[in-house]
Amino acid sequence: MTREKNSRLTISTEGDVTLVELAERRILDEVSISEIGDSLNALVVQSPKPRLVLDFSKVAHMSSSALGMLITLHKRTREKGGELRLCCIQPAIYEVFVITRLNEIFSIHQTRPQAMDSLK
Amino acid sequence: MTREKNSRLTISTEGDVTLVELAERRILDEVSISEIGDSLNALVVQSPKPRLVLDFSKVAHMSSSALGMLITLHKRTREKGGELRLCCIQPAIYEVFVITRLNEIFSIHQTRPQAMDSLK
Amino acid sequence: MHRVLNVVKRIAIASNFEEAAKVQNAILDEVGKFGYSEPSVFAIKLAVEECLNNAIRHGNKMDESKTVRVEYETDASKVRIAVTDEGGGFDPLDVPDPTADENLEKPSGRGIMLMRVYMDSVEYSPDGSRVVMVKHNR
Amino acid sequence: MHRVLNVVKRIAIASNFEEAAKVQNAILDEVGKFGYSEPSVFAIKLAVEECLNNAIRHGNKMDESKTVRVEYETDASKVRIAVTDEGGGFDPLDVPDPTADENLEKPSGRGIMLMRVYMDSVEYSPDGSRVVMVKHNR
Ligand SMILES: Nc1ncnc2c1ncn2[C@@H]1O[C@H](COP(=O)(O)OP(=O)(O)O)[C@@H](O)[C@H]1O
Ligand SMILES: Nc1ncnc2c1ncn2[C@@H]1O[C@H](COP(=O)(O)OP(=O)(O)O)[C@@H](O)[C@H]1O
Repeated sequence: MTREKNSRLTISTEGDVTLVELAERRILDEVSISEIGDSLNALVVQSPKPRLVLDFSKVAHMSSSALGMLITLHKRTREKGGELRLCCIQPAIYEVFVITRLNEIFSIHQTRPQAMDSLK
Repeated sequence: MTREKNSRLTISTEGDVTLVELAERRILDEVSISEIGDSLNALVVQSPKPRLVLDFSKVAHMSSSALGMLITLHKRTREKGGELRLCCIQPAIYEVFVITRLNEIFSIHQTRPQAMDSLK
Repeated sequence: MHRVLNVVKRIAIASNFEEAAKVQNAILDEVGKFGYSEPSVFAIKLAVEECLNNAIRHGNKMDESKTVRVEYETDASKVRIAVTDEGGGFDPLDVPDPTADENLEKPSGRGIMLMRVYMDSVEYSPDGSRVVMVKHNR
Repeated sequence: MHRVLNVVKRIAIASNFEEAAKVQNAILDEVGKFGYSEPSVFAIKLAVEECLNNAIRHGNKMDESKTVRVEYETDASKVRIAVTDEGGGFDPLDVPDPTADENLEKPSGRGIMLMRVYMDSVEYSPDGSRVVMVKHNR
């Protein structure tokens, strides 16, 4: 298992699954969304068949721009025949997914092991 | 020359003249005025013929309650045949004395030596 | 005993997200002082972010020289937030429903809907360049 | 760029001088943020102190259970301060002139006169339990 960290994301790999922990509470604010989006897209571009788990444990806030970034990431992942999983979404944030019906688009798991296992 | 200090007043004597430096910037606010008034009155009561110089160098603010306290102090001092001098009053504060015409009631000196000398 | 009954603040910011974040924080600080519930704070944070983003992005078209005016009025029971941009406005009725099947995978178009869901009222001026939102503390 | 255009705050305090000092400081902080001149700040400080003292002492008669309501509205050019007590009020026209010869040595009676000199306007409600003062920043 390798591990790479910047201030906003902690990226590690387990087998061919890439786990990304969104690391700041306010990680998904307008100032950092495009940077985070770029980092995540880079992961997808690098991999021939990306298998990505995004861990939301530390994310306490979510705007529609962040949702947009996730939708784009999801689309790119699928275009490469890859898979994206979300996990550990706090209840208040999960509500945003439900209100926007994005819970129907994304594969969302309660725990990180469940999300990782779903890609094995 | 003896010297006594509390947080609000620095009291020293030179011969039979008592010099009081009002020590805090906000010394004459409502909360402390009555305490300061008590301390100053105590000085007047203690002395058979009080000779008092009040140094206002550090006083940046003045309310009408403080003026009232000074008027009462002045009256008590004269009742005992004593003398009260004010000195080193900042321009903004001096303006308050002028507006209230209290510059006509009090003996006000520009410098501390002038005020001290006037009582010798 | 010292009780703040009501605070109204009017602020002008340049059209950039750093400034928007500062205003957002100032509003959250204020409702924090009034002891708003966690869900109310979450809702206000989200709605303020969405409407400042819209004012900067769609209204002022990211032109930093244009101003966004923010006005907020807070008391123990409610906060009222008005955001005005210098753009040409729009017709909120023309905005497609982002929860319609055909729009579900579009990356944008959810801001106003979220504002409406999370705030108690969201009202646009006739030309659409000003929005006033109210949230009661519950 | 981030510019506070206008702040309005309504506060209720118990009738004691510590609370009054806190409100006074809050008002001075606010005008400080707007960069008021030193003479304006001095004037505001003095007038606020005088009228809060009056509200506590004469209006609420030092009864701590009674409330003083303070409202202040600040922008770059002026501050408007309203202070309301729970007392029976008074007639400001009945207050003797403290600068008349016969009153010069009275220890009290200078507050309202100083407020009028230092502020640009000082207006009492008809019953005298509320005073509104305005000072322009010069
Ligand atoms: N302040 C505004 N000025 C002009 N147009 C706006 C404004 N706010 C919203 N709009 C329009 O409404 C649309 C929907 O906005 P919104 O629901 O916030 O989603 P998004 O911002 O993701 O597009 C925007 O795409 C834009 O066309
Ligand atoms: N808020 C108030 N309520 C009732 N009476 C007041 C109030 N403010 C002032 N007054 C009356 O006006 C008089 C003059 O007030 P002022 O000029 O501030 O001097 P001082 O407070 O030293 O008496 C007071 O003695 C009091 O009788």
